[in-house]
Amino acid sequence: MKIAGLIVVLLCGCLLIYGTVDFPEWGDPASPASTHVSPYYIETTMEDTSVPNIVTAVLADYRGYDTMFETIVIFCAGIACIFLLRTYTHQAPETRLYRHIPTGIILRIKKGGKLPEDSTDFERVDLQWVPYDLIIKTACRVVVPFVQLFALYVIAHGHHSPGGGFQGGVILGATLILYAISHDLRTTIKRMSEKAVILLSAAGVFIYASTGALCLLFGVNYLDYSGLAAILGVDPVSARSHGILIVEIGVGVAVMAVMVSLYYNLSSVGKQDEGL
Amino acid sequence: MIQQLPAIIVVFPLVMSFFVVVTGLWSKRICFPLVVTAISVCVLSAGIILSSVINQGPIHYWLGGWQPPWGIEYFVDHLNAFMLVAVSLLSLLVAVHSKRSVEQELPEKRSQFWSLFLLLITGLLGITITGDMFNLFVLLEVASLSGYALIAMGQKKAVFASFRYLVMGTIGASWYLLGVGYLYIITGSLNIANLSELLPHMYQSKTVLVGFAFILVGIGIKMALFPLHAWLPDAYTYAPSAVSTTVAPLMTKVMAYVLIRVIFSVFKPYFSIEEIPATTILAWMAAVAIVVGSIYAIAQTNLKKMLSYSVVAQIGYIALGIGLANRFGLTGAVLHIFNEIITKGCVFAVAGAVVYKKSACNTRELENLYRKMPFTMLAFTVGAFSMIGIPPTLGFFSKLYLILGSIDAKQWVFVGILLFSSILNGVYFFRIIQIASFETPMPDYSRGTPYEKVPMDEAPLSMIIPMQIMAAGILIAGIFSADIVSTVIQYVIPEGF
Amino acid sequence: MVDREKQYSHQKQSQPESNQSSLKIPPTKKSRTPFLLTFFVAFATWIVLSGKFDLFHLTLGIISCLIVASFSGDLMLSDTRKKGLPYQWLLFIQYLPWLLYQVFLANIHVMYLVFHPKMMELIDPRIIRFKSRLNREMSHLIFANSITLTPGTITVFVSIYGDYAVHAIDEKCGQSLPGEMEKRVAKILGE
Amino acid sequence: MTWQLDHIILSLVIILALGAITVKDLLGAAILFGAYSFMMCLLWAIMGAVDVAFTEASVGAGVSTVFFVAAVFRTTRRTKD
Amino acid sequence: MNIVSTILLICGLLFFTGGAVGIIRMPDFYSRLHPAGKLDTMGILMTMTAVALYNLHDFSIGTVLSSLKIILIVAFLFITSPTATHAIVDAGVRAGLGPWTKEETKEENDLAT
Amino acid sequence: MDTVFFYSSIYLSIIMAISLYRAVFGPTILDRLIGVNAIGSKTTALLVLIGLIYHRVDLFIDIALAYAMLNFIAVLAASRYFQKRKGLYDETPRD
Amino acid sequence: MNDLVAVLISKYNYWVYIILMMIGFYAIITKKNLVKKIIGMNIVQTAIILFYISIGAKKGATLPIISHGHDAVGHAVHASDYINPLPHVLMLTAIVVAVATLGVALALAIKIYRQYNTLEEDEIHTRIREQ
Repeated sequence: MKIAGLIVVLLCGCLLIYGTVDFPEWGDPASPASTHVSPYYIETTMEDTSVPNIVTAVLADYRGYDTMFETIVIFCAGIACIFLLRTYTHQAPETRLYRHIPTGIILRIKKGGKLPEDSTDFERVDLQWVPYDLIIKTACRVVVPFVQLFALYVIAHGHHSPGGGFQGGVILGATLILYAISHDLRTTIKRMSEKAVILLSAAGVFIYASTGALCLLFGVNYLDYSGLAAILGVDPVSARSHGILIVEIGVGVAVMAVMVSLYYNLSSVGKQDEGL
Repeated sequence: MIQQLPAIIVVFPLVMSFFVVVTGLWSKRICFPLVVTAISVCVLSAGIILSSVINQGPIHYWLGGWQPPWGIEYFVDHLNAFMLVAVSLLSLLVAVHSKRSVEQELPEKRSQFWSLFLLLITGLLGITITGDMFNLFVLLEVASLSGYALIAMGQKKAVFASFRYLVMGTIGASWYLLGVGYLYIITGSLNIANLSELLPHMYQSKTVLVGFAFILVGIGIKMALFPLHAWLPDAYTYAPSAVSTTVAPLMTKVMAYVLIRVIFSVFKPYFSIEEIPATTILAWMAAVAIVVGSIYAIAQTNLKKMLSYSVVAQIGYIALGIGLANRFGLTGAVLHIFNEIITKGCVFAVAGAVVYKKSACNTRELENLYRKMPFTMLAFTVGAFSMIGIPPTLGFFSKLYLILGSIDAKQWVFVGILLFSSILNGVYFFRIIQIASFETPMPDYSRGTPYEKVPMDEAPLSMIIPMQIMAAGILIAGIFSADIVSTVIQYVIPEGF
Repeated sequence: MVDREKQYSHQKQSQPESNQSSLKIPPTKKSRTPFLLTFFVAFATWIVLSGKFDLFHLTLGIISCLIVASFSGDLMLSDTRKKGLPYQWLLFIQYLPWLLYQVFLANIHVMYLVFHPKMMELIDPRIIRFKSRLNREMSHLIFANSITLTPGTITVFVSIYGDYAVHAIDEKCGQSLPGEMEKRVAKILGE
Repeated sequence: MTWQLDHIILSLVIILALGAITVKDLLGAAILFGAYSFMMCLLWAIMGAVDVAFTEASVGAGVSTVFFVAAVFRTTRRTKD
Repeated sequence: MNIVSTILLICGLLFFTGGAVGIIRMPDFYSRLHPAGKLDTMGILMTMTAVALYNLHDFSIGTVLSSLKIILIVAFLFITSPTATHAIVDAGVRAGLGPWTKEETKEENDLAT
Repeated sequence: MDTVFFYSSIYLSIIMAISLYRAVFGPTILDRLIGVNAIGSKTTALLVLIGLIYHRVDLFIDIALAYAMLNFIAVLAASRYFQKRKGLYDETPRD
Repeated sequence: MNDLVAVLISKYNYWVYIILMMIGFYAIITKKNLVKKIIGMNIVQTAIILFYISIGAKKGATLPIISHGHDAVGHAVHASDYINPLPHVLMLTAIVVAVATLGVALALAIKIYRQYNTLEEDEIHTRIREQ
């Protein structure tokens, strides 16, 4: 098996090397890839969209349709993960650990025992429970707001510096993951419930798709943000720039929600009670 | 508004899929009507697009208002438009058909199911309509990802089958992407129309050759062409019946459509016929696929598994038609794509109905089925006839064109294989029909009354009607196949054939 | 080695007054101070990050800061007492140069160890335990991280009652703990 | 001008890829895969693809490693190859 | 200014070297963390200061802000790096990894001889 | 000055290869984790240096900052595994 | 000989991407462990991304972010000054697709582990046969 695999792989590699022979030189400014389509983007971005970051402009405007489906792919993964893993059937509660908050005593409640579910004196803790780690928790609490602010900054400044909706969304999702890692999954779910996550992921993608659809109402093609000029009250070029920003916000929201939902489901196998 | 239809046909089900998820949080009952509305809009707009293409010629739609080599273009010609109608119509029928079986198999996750279903349809419609190589990749991933998830929720073995599908599918998509990269490095363009203008100057280049090979292999994996079909049978067999009814007719056929696009639109036909013997290799692989698929299908005892192997064989037919690379062959291939979509939809829908009633579809469960579920089996009989190629059905005509094409190409082996495979098809479909028509297979003498009357136990109406429509569609399309060829398919044939 | 049983037993001891600060009970009355403080700190950070002072970007900044403050305003400053906050920051900034100096010393020491050819003979890893009198989360954080940054020591374990276990790379490093650093940290947060 | 740096990082990438698939422990493989994506991020920064580098930094470091660890946590670390 | 930042940069690289060599040379997990956790933080502090100083040579509000951002990275690392080190140590303790001490090696040597 | 930055970044990448030794061959997983952590902190510095080589340091700072933040998360997640599964070599059976 | 070295150096990126592709592909084919397969899959995807980014590289050009920003609409922008942005855009999409695939693949792997209590392919096959 291994040798057969190696042979297949080597054959594939030889084919690839064979194809490499006619490649243009690495970094050649006169190669077809650099001379056919891309000069148009580089030279007209400022006039068309007034966005200095060419990648953002191409991503969200010239090829905005790709990006919409990229967001859909992420959304699809989120839904797929919920579809595959989430368990809704409530089994009889297994063994659970509770901490009595005023005294710090840990109670182990076996199957069938009475659960102090609604009491404020008790706090549920994970079965594979880690004692209160002061340093990590406090450090994460200090760090999380800054990282969130940074993520929002990345989303908002996608026009001028690297970054944009996707990167910011991932970082924003990562802060919630960080919170979940440093505290535990239930605390995070209290802060951001599962319903909210699903709603946000759909809302983010909806912002993108409906921004495009709004353009249809003004008689221009789908995703042609210059049609939004009438609503936004600016000239078509700035309308494109603002359209890109709106779309990036949609991407950010969707990606954040999906990343969080993926983490919720992967780390708890769909039970969403205790995680990593 | 009519100019905007190419965008609406893809975006409307997309937006609906978000609504389905969100409404599913509160009420699962609204999901299904939303789905039907979404797909109905698709059918409607696909119909309008088809008529306008037939009357006014191909449509170019620039997304974002950017001109093609820079922006993304939707390009709708006769082939696309007809594919759009077929895909959306079939998905509407399947959606109605699978309402009950979804309620039975996945009661709690209906909203996610329908959302993923809509995303799958969106992906397939998008693949069909797009005119951009990279956009095709992204849409392909949308369709595939939702497909993986949907397949995995079937029986116990489905998860592992779906995992294998995922791994192979990702390799296929990656190779497609790699091939597109090879074309991009040498031309600098991603638009199909633009590529077909730029490429002819570079047919000698090794890069183009390797890129072409990788695109072919990538699509081959996705469409389960013979040596690369390993993922298909398990995945389609163990999937939930609603999913196999959707994925089996549509997924591989849409990829076959992409294959036609790549070979005849992106590249000029003489490249794949004369510069490299791609079509010849394809034809021979297809011939092997037909024989092997049919033989495997005979050996199966599970109806769905048999049909899955039949998919492998039928993909062989389509690939053979493409590989013959002449007028009749290509006509046969396109006609067979339509035939496959509608017939496989019909046959898998029957399997779904049987699973709904009997919760399995092994050979034992099929006994006495003509008595128990007469309407269902009527549809199955029509579908089986079309698979075998018995005259008034569409399958007969598509095979006829394929045979004519083989004769035209003077490939007598292929003629033999086509005829032989029809016999093989006959063997396995007639075996099912025979089993299903047994009066009482194992007379139960212990009870004293050997010929007990079998009660009728038909599937619900929401399943029967779509199946009957599909069966009728097979016959009608068969009768009017000459019209289909003259209004649609003759424009598909590239120049020089 | 940290004795795991001991950790658990610490949890079980009941010390209500320090529990109030460290074990989170849902706060009964909502104070607006954390929200405002987070907002202003976030806005200052935004200014540094953004570097754009036109109205559009500043509006975006205010919206972002509002989102952050409303979403996680209770995280960063849950433990800070209202009085004398600017003064604390001043003290913290005063603390930094000393810390940097200590960190520098630590690094020179570790560098010396690393590049010494007879390193194996010089180092003598051990775990040191002591009890600190700090009792607030933030001061524990600062103290523990300072320990980790300074001469040859790494905080292995801190309990909420101030029991420290520290891994020291040689004998000399561990001797100075808790020592001066604790006093300075205590001074910052006014303990 | 930066090709030397490019080559060094490329070589490190290959080592890490080999490491990630040969390690006989899934958690180790996940961690090494994280390091692999760090290197990829660096590589793209060197080639001037800032946005891609940013994406890879956020995805590779922040999310995909965590997903791998979560998946390994919920399954097993054992592997035969 | 250039000279100062070059010197700082070289110092930083020296610290990085120390960290890397220390990771290789140290005998056990806990002692490896000393160079990894400390020297790298110091190295980053040095290099970032060098870059921030160098960045200031054409003085404008933009460069000042980007230098401040660089300082922000350092500040951030001063919170996270010790925390990460602590997390790793804690993981080691909970995983049951005993620290290497001199006594053990001595005993082993005694046994060997 | 450019050459200084260029050679220091090359030097840094070579140092990175040394830490890589620990990451690839480390006897235990925690050693690998240390190696990866060390690589991460060097990467942060290297990113800024590359920014200087391109004369666009303001763009690269964002990446470095994001990097510093997210590397922390990855290390925390990996060490969290050991805090919950208390076995370094063999693991306790699932709940 | 010098030519060979020149080719080796000038197309180093392409060689490395081929090697990475082969490594990933090898892992997918021969490794029995599902998570290893997923890692191999990801390596293949990153290899392709490396290939695309190498296409976009341009000697003597700077980052695809126009440096003088808003105040220079009259300022002519020359295409040769900036790196080709299109491959970057495409690859952003490809990275996102890779993450999405990773999420679904890991979910499937977890589900498989729940069912068969193993992640090794051959053991799963024997368990399937036993059922």
